[in-house]
Amino acid sequence: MDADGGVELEIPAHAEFLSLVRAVVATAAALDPRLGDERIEDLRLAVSEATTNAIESHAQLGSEERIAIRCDLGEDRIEVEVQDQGEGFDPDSLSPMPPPTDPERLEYEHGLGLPLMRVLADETRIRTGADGTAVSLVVYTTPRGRS
Amino acid sequence: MDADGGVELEIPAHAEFLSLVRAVVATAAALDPRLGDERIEDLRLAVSEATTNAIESHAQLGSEERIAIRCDLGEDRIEVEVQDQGEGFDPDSLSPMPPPTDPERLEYEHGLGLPLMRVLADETRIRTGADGTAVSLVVYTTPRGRS
Amino acid sequence: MFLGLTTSSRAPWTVLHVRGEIDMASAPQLRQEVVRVIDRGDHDLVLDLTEVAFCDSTGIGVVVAAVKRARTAGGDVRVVCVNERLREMFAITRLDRVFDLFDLVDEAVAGAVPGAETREAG
Amino acid sequence: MFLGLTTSSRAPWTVLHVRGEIDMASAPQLRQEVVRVIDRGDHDLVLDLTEVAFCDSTGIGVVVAAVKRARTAGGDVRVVCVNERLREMFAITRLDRVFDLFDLVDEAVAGAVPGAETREAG
Ligand SMILES: Nc1ncnc2c1ncn2[C@@H]1O[C@H](COP(=O)(O)OP(=O)(O)O)[C@@H](O)[C@H]1O
Ligand SMILES: Nc1ncnc2c1ncn2[C@@H]1O[C@H](COP(=O)(O)OP(=O)(O)O)[C@@H](O)[C@H]1O
Repeated sequence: MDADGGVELEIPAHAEFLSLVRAVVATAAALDPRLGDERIEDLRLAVSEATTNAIESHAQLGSEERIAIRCDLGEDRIEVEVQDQGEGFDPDSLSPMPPPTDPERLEYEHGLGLPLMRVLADETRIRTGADGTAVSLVVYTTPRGRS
Repeated sequence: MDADGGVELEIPAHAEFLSLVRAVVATAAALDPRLGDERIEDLRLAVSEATTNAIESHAQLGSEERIAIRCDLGEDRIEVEVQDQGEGFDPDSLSPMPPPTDPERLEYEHGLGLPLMRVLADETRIRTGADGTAVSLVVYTTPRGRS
Repeated sequence: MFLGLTTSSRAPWTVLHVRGEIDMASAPQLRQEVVRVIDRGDHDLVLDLTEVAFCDSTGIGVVVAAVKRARTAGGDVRVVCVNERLREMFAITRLDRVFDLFDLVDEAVAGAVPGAETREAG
Repeated sequence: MFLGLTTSSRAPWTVLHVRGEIDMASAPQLRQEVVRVIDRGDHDLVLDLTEVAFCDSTGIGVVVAAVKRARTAGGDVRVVCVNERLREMFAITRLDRVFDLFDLVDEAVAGAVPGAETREAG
Protein backbone atom coordinates (compact mmCIF):
# COMPACT_ATOMS: atom_id res chain seq x y z
CA MET A 1 0.00 0.00 0.00
CA ASP A 2 1.51 3.26 -1.13
CA ALA A 3 0.80 5.82 1.58
CA ASP A 4 1.76 8.67 -0.71
CA GLY A 5 -0.86 7.81 -3.28
CA GLY A 6 -3.76 8.11 -0.93
CA VAL A 7 -6.17 10.51 0.63
CA GLU A 8 -6.13 11.16 4.34
CA LEU A 9 -9.01 12.59 6.28
CA GLU A 10 -9.33 13.48 9.92
CA ILE A 11 -12.67 14.24 11.47
CA PRO A 12 -13.93 15.10 14.92
CA ALA A 13 -15.49 12.00 16.50
CA HIS A 14 -19.06 13.15 15.95
CA ALA A 15 -21.86 11.48 14.04
CA GLU A 16 -22.56 14.55 11.93
CA PHE A 17 -19.29 13.97 10.06
CA LEU A 18 -20.35 10.53 8.81
CA SER A 19 -21.93 11.95 5.68
CA LEU A 20 -18.64 13.69 4.91
CA VAL A 21 -16.69 10.45 5.27
CA ARG A 22 -19.12 8.77 2.90
CA ALA A 23 -18.72 11.57 0.38
CA VAL A 24 -14.94 11.29 0.52
CA VAL A 25 -14.92 7.53 0.12
CA ALA A 26 -17.40 7.57 -2.74
CA THR A 27 -15.53 10.35 -4.55
CA ALA A 28 -12.14 8.73 -4.00
CA ALA A 29 -13.41 5.34 -5.15
CA ALA A 30 -14.97 6.91 -8.24
CA LEU A 31 -11.48 8.01 -9.30
CA ASP A 32 -10.83 4.41 -10.23
CA PRO A 33 -12.83 3.93 -13.42
CA ARG A 34 -12.81 0.16 -12.96
CA LEU A 35 -15.04 0.32 -9.92
CA GLY A 36 -18.76 0.13 -10.65
CA ASP A 37 -21.41 2.03 -8.73
CA GLU A 38 -22.38 -1.08 -6.79
CA ARG A 39 -18.90 -1.69 -5.46
CA ILE A 40 -18.51 1.98 -4.58
CA GLU A 41 -21.77 1.71 -2.66
CA ASP A 42 -20.48 -1.41 -0.88
CA LEU A 43 -17.35 0.39 0.22
CA ARG A 44 -19.23 3.54 1.19
CA LEU A 45 -21.54 1.60 3.48
CA ALA A 46 -18.77 -0.54 4.97
CA VAL A 47 -16.68 2.54 5.77
CA SER A 48 -19.71 4.27 7.25
CA GLU A 49 -20.17 1.28 9.57
CA ALA A 50 -16.52 1.27 10.61
CA THR A 51 -16.53 5.02 11.22
CA THR A 52 -19.71 4.73 13.26
CA ASN A 53 -17.97 2.21 15.53
CA ALA A 54 -14.90 4.44 15.76
CA ILE A 55 -17.01 7.42 16.78
CA GLU A 56 -18.84 5.28 19.36
CA SER A 57 -15.56 4.08 20.82
CA HIS A 58 -14.45 7.68 21.42
CA ALA A 59 -17.83 8.63 22.85
CA GLN A 60 -17.52 5.82 25.38
CA LEU A 61 -14.19 7.20 26.55
CA GLY A 62 -15.40 10.77 26.42
CA SER A 63 -12.44 11.25 24.10
CA GLU A 64 -12.16 14.39 22.01
CA GLU A 65 -9.50 12.79 19.82
CA ARG A 66 -10.10 12.68 16.12
CA ILE A 67 -10.79 9.76 13.82
CA ALA A 68 -8.44 9.19 10.88
CA ILE A 69 -9.58 7.73 7.59
CA ARG A 70 -7.09 6.78 4.86
CA CYS A 71 -8.09 5.85 1.33
CA ASP A 72 -5.47 4.19 -0.81
CA LEU A 73 -6.01 3.62 -4.46
CA GLY A 74 -3.85 0.64 -5.25
CA GLU A 75 -3.04 -1.23 -8.43
CA ASP A 76 -5.71 -3.84 -7.91
CA ARG A 77 -7.69 -2.59 -4.92
CA ILE A 78 -9.02 0.31 -2.94
CA GLU A 79 -8.22 0.12 0.72
CA VAL A 80 -9.78 2.31 3.35
CA GLU A 81 -8.51 2.28 6.90
CA VAL A 82 -10.50 3.76 9.76
CA GLN A 83 -8.42 4.41 12.83
CA ASP A 84 -9.67 5.36 16.26
CA GLN A 85 -8.07 5.82 19.66
CA GLY A 86 -10.78 4.04 21.60
CA GLU A 87 -10.32 1.19 24.05
CA GLY A 88 -10.32 -1.59 21.50
CA PHE A 89 -12.38 -4.78 21.71
CA ASP A 90 -12.17 -8.49 21.09
CA PRO A 91 -13.75 -9.25 17.73
CA ASP A 92 -13.83 -12.96 18.53
CA SER A 93 -15.86 -12.68 21.68
CA LEU A 94 -18.86 -10.90 20.22
CA SER A 95 -22.01 -12.90 20.84
CA PRO A 96 -23.65 -14.17 17.67
CA MET A 97 -27.09 -12.97 16.66
CA PRO A 98 -30.01 -15.29 17.55
CA PRO A 99 -31.73 -16.81 14.51
CA PRO A 100 -34.61 -14.85 12.95
CA THR A 101 -37.13 -17.35 14.30
CA ASP A 102 -36.10 -16.62 17.88
CA PRO A 103 -38.28 -13.95 19.54
CA GLU A 104 -35.06 -12.81 21.23
CA ARG A 105 -33.91 -11.55 17.82
CA LEU A 106 -35.76 -8.31 18.41
CA GLU A 107 -33.59 -7.59 21.43
CA TYR A 108 -30.64 -7.10 19.09
CA GLU A 109 -30.67 -3.62 17.67
CA HIS A 110 -26.90 -3.65 17.51
CA GLY A 111 -24.17 -5.98 16.37
CA LEU A 112 -24.95 -5.70 12.67
CA GLY A 113 -22.04 -3.48 11.70
CA LEU A 114 -19.15 -5.94 11.62
CA PRO A 115 -21.12 -8.72 9.89
CA LEU A 116 -22.18 -6.20 7.25
CA MET A 117 -18.62 -4.97 6.70
CA ARG A 118 -17.46 -8.55 6.20
CA VAL A 119 -20.12 -9.16 3.56
CA LEU A 120 -19.61 -5.86 1.77
CA ALA A 121 -15.82 -5.68 1.61
CA ASP A 122 -13.60 -8.18 -0.17
CA GLU A 123 -11.22 -8.11 2.79
CA THR A 124 -11.80 -6.86 6.32
CA ARG A 125 -8.86 -6.62 8.70
CA ILE A 126 -9.12 -5.49 12.30
CA ARG A 127 -6.13 -4.50 14.39
CA THR A 128 -7.25 -3.62 17.86
CA GLY A 129 -5.64 -3.00 21.22
CA ALA A 130 -5.90 -0.88 24.33
CA ASP A 131 -4.85 2.23 22.44
CA GLY A 132 -7.26 1.95 19.59
CA THR A 133 -8.60 0.08 16.63
CA ALA A 134 -7.78 0.19 12.93
CA VAL A 135 -10.26 -1.41 10.56
CA SER A 136 -9.08 -1.97 6.99
CA LEU A 137 -11.69 -2.45 4.31
CA VAL A 138 -10.57 -3.58 0.88
CA VAL A 139 -12.52 -3.71 -2.35
CA TYR A 140 -10.85 -5.27 -5.38
CA THR A 141 -10.79 -3.32 -8.59
CA THR A 142 -9.56 -6.22 -10.71
CA PRO A 143 -11.51 -9.47 -10.91
CA ARG A 144 -9.31 -11.45 -8.53
CA GLY A 145 -7.77 -8.63 -6.53
CA ARG A 146 -4.29 -9.47 -7.72
CA SER A 147 -2.83 -7.63 -10.63
CA MET B 1 -10.08 28.94 15.07
CA ASP B 2 -10.43 25.69 16.94
CA ALA B 3 -8.22 23.16 15.19
CA ASP B 4 -9.89 20.29 17.02
CA GLY B 5 -13.31 21.12 15.66
CA GLY B 6 -12.35 20.79 12.07
CA VAL B 7 -11.87 18.38 9.25
CA GLU B 8 -8.44 17.75 7.80
CA LEU B 9 -7.79 16.32 4.41
CA GLU B 10 -4.57 15.44 2.65
CA ILE B 11 -4.48 14.66 -1.02
CA PRO B 12 -1.81 13.81 -3.56
CA ALA B 13 -0.99 16.90 -5.61
CA HIS B 14 -2.91 15.72 -8.69
CA ALA B 15 -5.80 17.35 -10.48
CA GLU B 16 -7.99 14.27 -10.28
CA PHE B 17 -8.41 14.87 -6.54
CA LEU B 18 -10.01 18.29 -7.02
CA SER B 19 -13.50 16.82 -7.21
CA LEU B 20 -12.87 15.12 -3.89
CA VAL B 21 -11.80 18.37 -2.27
CA ARG B 22 -14.95 20.02 -3.55
CA ALA B 23 -17.09 17.20 -2.18
CA VAL B 24 -15.45 17.52 1.24
CA VAL B 25 -15.84 21.28 1.39
CA ALA B 26 -19.46 21.19 0.26
CA THR B 27 -20.34 18.42 2.70
CA ALA B 28 -18.51 20.08 5.60
CA ALA B 29 -20.10 23.45 4.87
CA ALA B 30 -23.54 21.85 4.67
CA LEU B 31 -23.11 20.76 8.30
CA ASP B 32 -23.74 24.35 9.26
CA PRO B 33 -27.47 24.80 8.69
CA ARG B 34 -27.08 28.56 8.51
CA LEU B 35 -25.18 28.41 5.26
CA GLY B 36 -27.34 28.57 2.15
CA ASP B 37 -26.60 26.66 -1.04
CA GLU B 38 -25.23 29.76 -2.73
CA ARG B 39 -22.63 30.43 -0.07
CA ILE B 40 -21.64 26.77 -0.05
CA GLU B 41 -21.19 27.02 -3.80
CA ASP B 42 -19.06 30.17 -3.35
CA LEU B 43 -16.79 28.40 -0.90
CA ARG B 44 -16.62 25.24 -2.99
CA LEU B 45 -15.45 27.18 -6.04
CA ALA B 46 -13.00 29.36 -4.10
CA VAL B 47 -11.41 26.30 -2.49
CA SER B 48 -11.24 24.54 -5.85
CA GLU B 49 -9.33 27.54 -7.21
CA ALA B 50 -6.91 27.60 -4.27
CA THR B 51 -6.33 23.86 -4.51
CA THR B 52 -5.72 24.13 -8.25
CA ASN B 53 -2.97 26.68 -7.57
CA ALA B 54 -1.51 24.49 -4.84
CA ILE B 55 -1.39 21.48 -7.17
CA GLU B 56 0.22 23.62 -9.87
CA SER B 57 2.86 24.87 -7.46
CA HIS B 58 3.89 21.29 -6.66
CA ALA B 59 3.87 20.31 -10.32
CA GLN B 60 6.28 23.16 -11.06
CA LEU B 61 8.71 21.82 -8.48
CA GLY B 62 8.12 18.24 -9.50
CA SER B 63 7.18 17.75 -5.87
CA GLU B 64 5.40 14.61 -4.79
CA GLU B 65 4.44 16.21 -1.47
CA ARG B 66 0.81 16.28 -0.54
CA ILE B 67 -1.61 19.17 -0.27
CA ALA B 68 -3.37 19.75 3.05
CA ILE B 69 -6.86 21.18 3.32
CA ARG B 70 -8.37 22.12 6.67
CA CYS B 71 -12.02 23.04 7.17
CA ASP B 72 -12.96 24.68 10.42
CA LEU B 73 -16.53 25.23 11.36
CA GLY B 74 -16.39 28.22 13.67
CA GLU B 75 -19.03 30.06 15.65
CA ASP B 76 -19.64 32.64 12.98
CA ARG B 77 -17.67 31.41 10.01
CA ILE B 78 -16.36 28.53 8.00
CA GLU B 79 -12.69 28.76 7.26
CA VAL B 80 -10.88 26.57 4.79
CA GLU B 81 -7.12 26.64 4.54
CA VAL B 82 -5.27 25.17 1.59
CA GLN B 83 -1.61 24.55 2.27
CA ASP B 84 1.05 23.62 -0.24
CA GLN B 85 4.81 23.21 -0.13
CA GLY B 86 5.49 24.97 -3.38
CA GLU B 87 7.89 27.83 -3.96
CA GLY B 88 5.52 30.59 -2.95
CA PHE B 89 4.85 33.76 -4.93
CA ASP B 90 4.33 37.47 -4.50
CA PRO B 91 0.59 38.19 -4.63
CA ASP B 92 1.27 41.92 -5.03
CA SER B 93 3.37 41.64 -8.15
CA LEU B 94 0.86 39.82 -10.32
CA SER B 95 0.16 41.79 -13.48
CA PRO B 96 -3.41 43.03 -13.73
CA MET B 97 -5.69 41.78 -16.47
CA PRO B 98 -6.05 44.07 -19.52
CA PRO B 99 -9.53 45.57 -19.91
CA PRO B 100 -12.09 43.57 -21.92
CA THR B 101 -11.89 46.06 -24.76
CA ASP B 102 -8.20 45.37 -25.25
CA PRO B 103 -7.53 42.68 -27.88
CA GLU B 104 -4.68 41.61 -25.59
CA ARG B 105 -7.33 40.33 -23.17
CA LEU B 106 -7.50 37.07 -25.10
CA GLU B 107 -3.86 36.38 -24.31
CA TYR B 108 -4.82 35.89 -20.66
CA GLU B 109 -6.12 32.42 -20.12
CA HIS B 110 -4.76 32.47 -16.58
CA GLY B 111 -4.75 34.82 -13.63
CA LEU B 112 -8.44 34.51 -12.86
CA GLY B 113 -8.16 32.30 -9.79
CA LEU B 114 -7.11 34.79 -7.15
CA PRO B 115 -9.51 37.53 -8.26
CA LEU B 116 -12.34 34.99 -8.15
CA MET B 117 -11.41 33.79 -4.67
CA ARG B 118 -11.43 37.37 -3.44
CA VAL B 119 -14.91 37.94 -4.83
CA LEU B 120 -16.33 34.63 -3.63
CA ALA B 121 -14.96 34.49 -0.09
CA ASP B 122 -15.72 37.01 2.65
CA GLU B 123 -12.06 36.97 3.65
CA THR B 124 -9.03 35.76 1.71
CA ARG B 125 -5.68 35.56 3.47
CA ILE B 126 -2.47 34.46 1.80
CA ARG B 127 0.63 33.50 3.72
CA THR B 128 3.38 32.63 1.31
CA GLY B 129 7.10 32.04 1.44
CA ALA B 130 9.88 29.93 -0.02
CA ASP B 131 8.61 26.82 1.73
CA GLY B 132 5.04 27.06 0.65
CA THR B 133 1.75 28.91 0.58
CA ALA B 134 -1.31 28.78 2.79
CA VAL B 135 -4.48 30.35 1.47
CA SER B 136 -7.30 30.87 3.96
CA LEU B 137 -10.80 31.33 2.64
CA VAL B 138 -13.51 32.44 5.02
CA VAL B 139 -17.25 32.52 4.53
CA TYR B 140 -19.39 34.07 7.26
CA THR B 141 -22.30 32.10 8.61
CA THR B 142 -23.75 34.99 10.57
CA PRO B 143 -24.74 38.24 8.85
CA ARG B 144 -21.71 40.23 9.95
CA GLY B 145 -19.25 37.46 10.57
CA ARG B 146 -19.02 38.29 14.23
CA SER B 147 -21.15 36.41 16.69
CA MET C 1 -28.30 15.76 8.10
CA PHE C 2 -32.00 15.84 8.89
CA LEU C 3 -34.60 13.36 7.83
CA GLY C 4 -37.84 14.31 6.21
CA LEU C 5 -40.55 12.61 8.27
CA THR C 6 -44.25 12.75 7.45
CA THR C 7 -47.11 10.50 8.48
CA SER C 8 -50.26 9.66 6.61
CA SER C 9 -53.21 7.53 7.58
CA ARG C 10 -54.29 4.44 5.66
CA ALA C 11 -56.63 3.11 8.36
CA PRO C 12 -55.99 0.98 10.24
CA TRP C 13 -52.37 1.63 9.23
CA THR C 14 -50.32 4.68 9.99
CA VAL C 15 -47.67 5.26 7.35
CA LEU C 16 -44.44 6.96 8.34
CA HIS C 17 -42.67 8.26 5.25
CA VAL C 18 -38.92 8.68 5.70
CA ARG C 19 -36.76 10.75 3.38
CA GLY C 20 -33.00 11.18 3.56
CA GLU C 21 -30.02 9.28 4.95
CA ILE C 22 -30.40 7.20 8.10
CA ASP C 23 -27.17 6.94 10.07
CA MET C 24 -25.95 7.56 13.61
CA ALA C 25 -26.54 11.28 13.12
CA SER C 26 -30.15 11.05 12.00
CA ALA C 27 -31.32 7.79 13.65
CA PRO C 28 -32.32 9.48 16.95
CA GLN C 29 -34.76 11.68 15.05
CA LEU C 30 -36.38 8.64 13.42
CA ARG C 31 -36.43 6.69 16.67
CA GLN C 32 -38.18 9.53 18.45
CA GLU C 33 -40.87 9.79 15.80
CA VAL C 34 -41.48 6.03 15.79
CA VAL C 35 -41.86 6.05 19.57
CA ARG C 36 -44.20 9.03 19.44
CA VAL C 37 -46.47 7.42 16.83
CA ILE C 38 -46.64 4.01 18.48
CA ASP C 39 -47.08 5.42 21.97
CA ARG C 40 -50.01 7.57 20.95
CA GLY C 41 -51.73 4.32 19.99
CA ASP C 42 -50.88 4.00 16.28
CA HIS C 43 -49.20 0.65 16.67
CA ASP C 44 -49.99 -0.67 13.19
CA LEU C 45 -47.17 1.07 11.44
CA VAL C 46 -45.93 1.06 7.86
CA LEU C 47 -42.36 2.35 7.60
CA ASP C 48 -42.09 3.77 4.12
CA LEU C 49 -38.39 3.80 3.27
CA THR C 50 -38.95 4.37 -0.46
CA GLU C 51 -37.10 7.68 -0.37
CA VAL C 52 -34.28 6.65 1.91
CA ALA C 53 -31.08 7.26 -0.02
CA PHE C 54 -28.81 5.63 2.53
CA CYS C 55 -29.32 3.45 5.58
CA ASP C 56 -26.68 1.76 7.68
CA SER C 57 -26.93 -0.71 10.54
CA THR C 58 -27.92 2.06 12.95
CA GLY C 59 -30.98 2.62 10.79
CA ILE C 60 -31.68 -1.11 10.68
CA GLY C 61 -31.48 -1.04 14.48
CA VAL C 62 -34.21 1.59 14.60
CA VAL C 63 -36.43 -0.60 12.40
CA VAL C 64 -35.85 -3.54 14.75
CA ALA C 65 -36.72 -1.34 17.73
CA ALA C 66 -39.89 -0.19 15.98
CA VAL C 67 -40.99 -3.77 15.32
CA LYS C 68 -40.38 -4.70 18.92
CA ARG C 69 -42.25 -1.71 20.31
CA ALA C 70 -45.22 -2.13 17.97
CA ARG C 71 -45.56 -5.84 18.69
CA THR C 72 -45.31 -5.25 22.42
CA ALA C 73 -48.18 -2.78 22.02
CA GLY C 74 -50.22 -5.40 20.16
CA GLY C 75 -49.52 -4.07 16.67
CA ASP C 76 -47.02 -4.70 13.90
CA VAL C 77 -44.64 -2.98 11.51
CA ARG C 78 -44.45 -3.42 7.77
CA VAL C 79 -41.52 -2.06 5.84
CA VAL C 80 -41.75 -0.62 2.34
CA CYS C 81 -38.54 -0.39 0.37
CA VAL C 82 -37.46 -0.83 -3.20
CA ASN C 83 -33.83 0.17 -2.77
CA GLU C 84 -31.88 -2.98 -3.66
CA ARG C 85 -29.12 -2.23 -1.21
CA LEU C 86 -31.57 -1.90 1.66
CA ARG C 87 -33.32 -5.12 0.62
CA GLU C 88 -29.94 -6.80 0.63
CA MET C 89 -29.20 -5.51 4.11
CA PHE C 90 -32.46 -6.93 5.42
CA ALA C 91 -31.51 -10.21 3.76
CA ILE C 92 -27.94 -10.31 5.09
CA THR C 93 -29.18 -9.62 8.60
CA ARG C 94 -32.01 -12.13 7.98
CA LEU C 95 -34.46 -9.54 9.20
CA ASP C 96 -36.56 -10.20 6.10
CA ARG C 97 -37.71 -13.25 8.05
CA VAL C 98 -38.62 -11.22 11.12
CA PHE C 99 -40.99 -8.72 9.48
CA ASP C 100 -42.64 -8.24 6.10
CA LEU C 101 -41.16 -6.20 3.27
CA PHE C 102 -43.21 -4.63 0.51
CA ASP C 103 -42.43 -2.78 -2.71
CA LEU C 104 -45.27 -0.29 -2.39
CA VAL C 105 -47.21 1.35 0.42
CA ASP C 106 -50.39 0.20 -1.35
CA GLU C 107 -49.28 -3.40 -1.07
CA ALA C 108 -48.31 -3.01 2.57
CA VAL C 109 -51.68 -1.61 3.60
CA ALA C 110 -53.59 -4.08 1.44
CA GLY C 111 -52.36 -7.09 3.38
CA ALA C 112 -54.36 -8.45 6.28
CA VAL C 113 -54.16 -6.49 9.51
CA PRO C 114 -52.16 -8.35 12.17
CA GLY C 115 -54.52 -10.32 14.37
CA ALA C 116 -57.34 -9.86 11.85
CA GLU C 117 -57.22 -13.51 10.81
CA THR C 118 -57.86 -14.71 14.35
CA ARG C 119 -60.39 -11.96 14.99
CA GLU C 120 -62.37 -12.45 11.78
CA ALA C 121 -61.77 -16.07 10.93
CA GLY C 122 -64.61 -18.11 12.11
CA MET D 1 -13.75 13.03 -14.04
CA PHE D 2 -14.52 12.90 -17.73
CA LEU D 3 -16.55 15.36 -19.72
CA GLY D 4 -19.31 14.36 -22.03
CA LEU D 5 -18.52 16.04 -25.35
CA THR D 6 -20.75 15.89 -28.42
CA THR D 7 -20.97 18.11 -31.44
CA SER D 8 -23.95 18.93 -33.59
CA SER D 9 -24.25 21.03 -36.70
CA ARG D 10 -26.46 24.11 -36.93
CA ALA D 11 -24.95 25.43 -40.12
CA PRO D 12 -23.00 27.60 -40.33
CA TRP D 13 -22.46 26.95 -36.62
CA THR D 14 -20.92 23.92 -35.02
CA VAL D 15 -22.28 23.35 -31.55
CA LEU D 16 -20.07 21.68 -28.96
CA HIS D 17 -22.19 20.37 -26.10
CA VAL D 18 -20.28 19.97 -22.85
CA ARG D 19 -21.53 17.91 -19.92
CA GLY D 20 -19.85 17.50 -16.53
CA GLU D 21 -17.40 19.43 -14.37
CA ILE D 22 -14.68 21.53 -15.97
CA ASP D 23 -11.60 21.83 -13.80
CA MET D 24 -7.86 21.24 -14.09
CA ALA D 25 -8.50 17.51 -14.43
CA SER D 26 -10.96 17.71 -17.31
CA ALA D 27 -9.95 20.96 -19.02
CA PRO D 28 -7.31 19.32 -21.26
CA GLN D 29 -10.01 17.08 -22.75
CA LEU D 30 -12.17 20.10 -23.59
CA ARG D 31 -9.23 22.07 -24.94
CA GLN D 32 -8.26 19.22 -27.24
CA GLU D 33 -11.77 18.93 -28.65
CA VAL D 34 -12.04 22.69 -29.21
CA VAL D 35 -8.73 22.68 -31.08
CA ARG D 36 -9.78 19.68 -33.15
CA VAL D 37 -13.08 21.25 -34.20
CA ILE D 38 -11.66 24.69 -35.02
CA ASP D 39 -8.63 23.27 -36.82
CA ARG D 40 -10.73 21.08 -39.10
CA GLY D 41 -12.32 24.34 -40.27
CA ASP D 42 -15.39 24.64 -38.04
CA HIS D 43 -14.37 28.00 -36.67
CA ASP D 44 -17.89 29.29 -36.01
CA LEU D 45 -18.37 27.57 -32.73
CA VAL D 46 -21.15 27.55 -30.15
CA LEU D 47 -19.96 26.29 -26.79
CA ASP D 48 -23.04 24.86 -25.14
CA LEU D 49 -22.33 24.85 -21.39
CA THR D 50 -25.96 24.24 -20.41
CA GLU D 51 -25.12 20.95 -18.75
CA VAL D 52 -21.91 22.02 -17.08
CA ALA D 53 -22.40 21.41 -13.37
CA PHE D 54 -19.18 23.08 -12.31
CA CYS D 55 -16.61 25.26 -14.01
CA ASP D 56 -13.65 27.00 -12.43
CA SER D 57 -11.14 29.48 -13.80
CA THR D 58 -9.30 26.73 -15.66
CA GLY D 59 -12.50 26.13 -17.61
CA ILE D 60 -12.90 29.84 -18.22
CA GLY D 61 -9.33 29.81 -19.54
CA VAL D 62 -10.29 27.17 -22.11
CA VAL D 63 -13.20 29.32 -23.27
CA VAL D 64 -10.82 32.28 -23.68
CA ALA D 65 -8.44 30.09 -25.66
CA ALA D 66 -11.29 28.91 -27.87
CA VAL D 67 -12.37 32.48 -28.63
CA LYS D 68 -8.83 33.43 -29.50
CA ARG D 69 -8.29 30.44 -31.76
CA ALA D 70 -11.63 30.80 -33.53
CA ARG D 71 -11.12 34.52 -34.17
CA THR D 72 -7.59 33.95 -35.42
CA ALA D 73 -9.09 31.46 -37.89
CA GLY D 74 -11.65 34.05 -39.01
CA GLY D 75 -14.55 32.70 -36.97
CA ASP D 76 -16.06 33.34 -33.58
CA VAL D 77 -17.30 31.62 -30.45
CA ARG D 78 -20.68 32.06 -28.76
CA VAL D 79 -21.27 30.69 -25.33
CA VAL D 80 -24.55 29.23 -24.12
CA CYS D 81 -25.10 29.00 -20.39
CA VAL D 82 -27.94 29.44 -17.97
CA ASN D 83 -26.09 28.46 -14.81
CA GLU D 84 -26.15 31.61 -12.69
CA ARG D 85 -22.79 30.90 -11.14
CA LEU D 86 -21.15 30.57 -14.53
CA ARG D 87 -22.84 33.77 -15.73
CA GLU D 88 -21.47 35.48 -12.63
CA MET D 89 -17.98 34.21 -13.35
CA PHE D 90 -18.08 35.61 -16.87
CA ALA D 91 -19.26 38.90 -15.34
CA ILE D 92 -16.61 39.02 -12.60
CA THR D 93 -13.88 38.35 -15.14
CA ARG D 94 -15.61 40.83 -17.48
CA LEU D 95 -15.42 38.24 -20.23
CA ASP D 96 -19.12 38.87 -20.90
CA ARG D 97 -17.79 41.92 -22.75
CA VAL D 98 -15.34 39.90 -24.80
CA PHE D 99 -17.77 37.38 -26.31
CA ASP D 100 -21.52 36.87 -26.47
CA LEU D 101 -23.50 34.82 -23.98
CA PHE D 102 -26.85 33.22 -24.75
CA ASP D 103 -29.48 31.35 -22.75
CA LEU D 104 -30.30 28.85 -25.46
CA VAL D 105 -28.48 27.23 -28.36
CA ASP D 106 -31.40 28.33 -30.57
CA GLU D 107 -30.70 31.93 -29.68
CA ALA D 108 -26.98 31.58 -30.25
CA VAL D 109 -27.37 30.16 -33.75
CA ALA D 110 -30.14 32.63 -34.65
CA GLY D 111 -27.89 35.66 -34.28
CA ALA D 112 -26.04 37.00 -37.30
CA VAL D 113 -23.00 35.07 -38.39
CA PRO D 114 -19.77 36.94 -37.62
CA GLY D 115 -18.69 38.88 -40.62
CA ALA D 116 -22.11 38.47 -42.23
CA GLU D 117 -22.96 42.11 -41.66
CA THR D 118 -20.00 43.31 -43.67
CA ARG D 119 -20.48 40.59 -46.25
CA GLU D 120 -24.21 41.10 -46.74
CA ALA D 121 -24.74 44.71 -45.79
CA GLY D 122 -25.02 46.75 -48.87
N1 LIG E 1 -13.69 0.52 16.68
C1 LIG E 1 -14.20 -0.12 17.77
N2 LIG E 1 -13.74 0.16 19.01
C2 LIG E 1 -14.23 -0.46 20.09
N3 LIG E 1 -15.20 -1.41 20.03
C3 LIG E 1 -15.69 -1.74 18.82
C4 LIG E 1 -15.23 -1.14 17.64
N4 LIG E 1 -15.89 -1.68 16.59
C5 LIG E 1 -16.74 -2.58 17.12
N5 LIG E 1 -16.63 -2.63 18.46
C6 LIG E 1 -17.36 -3.50 19.37
O1 LIG E 1 -17.98 -4.52 18.65
C7 LIG E 1 -19.39 -4.49 18.84
C8 LIG E 1 -20.11 -4.91 17.59
O2 LIG E 1 -19.92 -3.96 16.57
P1 LIG E 1 -20.89 -3.91 15.34
O3 LIG E 1 -21.03 -5.28 14.78
O4 LIG E 1 -20.42 -2.87 14.39
O5 LIG E 1 -22.30 -3.52 15.91
P2 LIG E 1 -22.76 -2.23 16.73
O6 LIG E 1 -21.75 -1.18 16.49
O7 LIG E 1 -24.11 -1.94 16.21
O8 LIG E 1 -22.79 -2.69 18.17
C9 LIG E 1 -19.70 -3.09 19.28
O9 LIG E 1 -20.88 -3.01 20.05
C10 LIG E 1 -18.47 -2.73 20.10
O10 LIG E 1 -18.57 -3.25 21.38
N1 LIG F 1 -0.22 28.42 -4.13
C1 LIG F 1 0.57 29.06 -5.00
N2 LIG F 1 1.89 28.78 -5.07
C2 LIG F 1 2.69 29.42 -5.96
N3 LIG F 1 2.23 30.36 -6.82
C3 LIG F 1 0.93 30.68 -6.81
C4 LIG F 1 0.02 30.06 -5.90
N4 LIG F 1 -1.20 30.60 -6.09
C5 LIG F 1 -1.07 31.50 -7.08
N5 LIG F 1 0.21 31.57 -7.52
C6 LIG F 1 0.76 32.43 -8.57
O1 LIG F 1 -0.18 33.43 -8.84
C7 LIG F 1 -0.56 33.41 -10.22
C8 LIG F 1 -2.02 33.82 -10.37
O2 LIG F 1 -2.87 32.84 -9.79
P1 LIG F 1 -4.39 32.78 -10.19
O3 LIG F 1 -4.97 34.14 -10.09
O4 LIG F 1 -5.05 31.74 -9.37
O5 LIG F 1 -4.41 32.38 -11.72
P2 LIG F 1 -3.84 31.11 -12.45
O6 LIG F 1 -3.66 30.04 -11.45
O7 LIG F 1 -4.86 30.79 -13.49
O8 LIG F 1 -2.54 31.56 -13.07
C9 LIG F 1 -0.26 31.99 -10.66
O9 LIG F 1 -0.04 31.92 -12.03
C10 LIG F 1 0.98 31.66 -9.86
O10 LIG F 1 2.10 32.19 -10.46
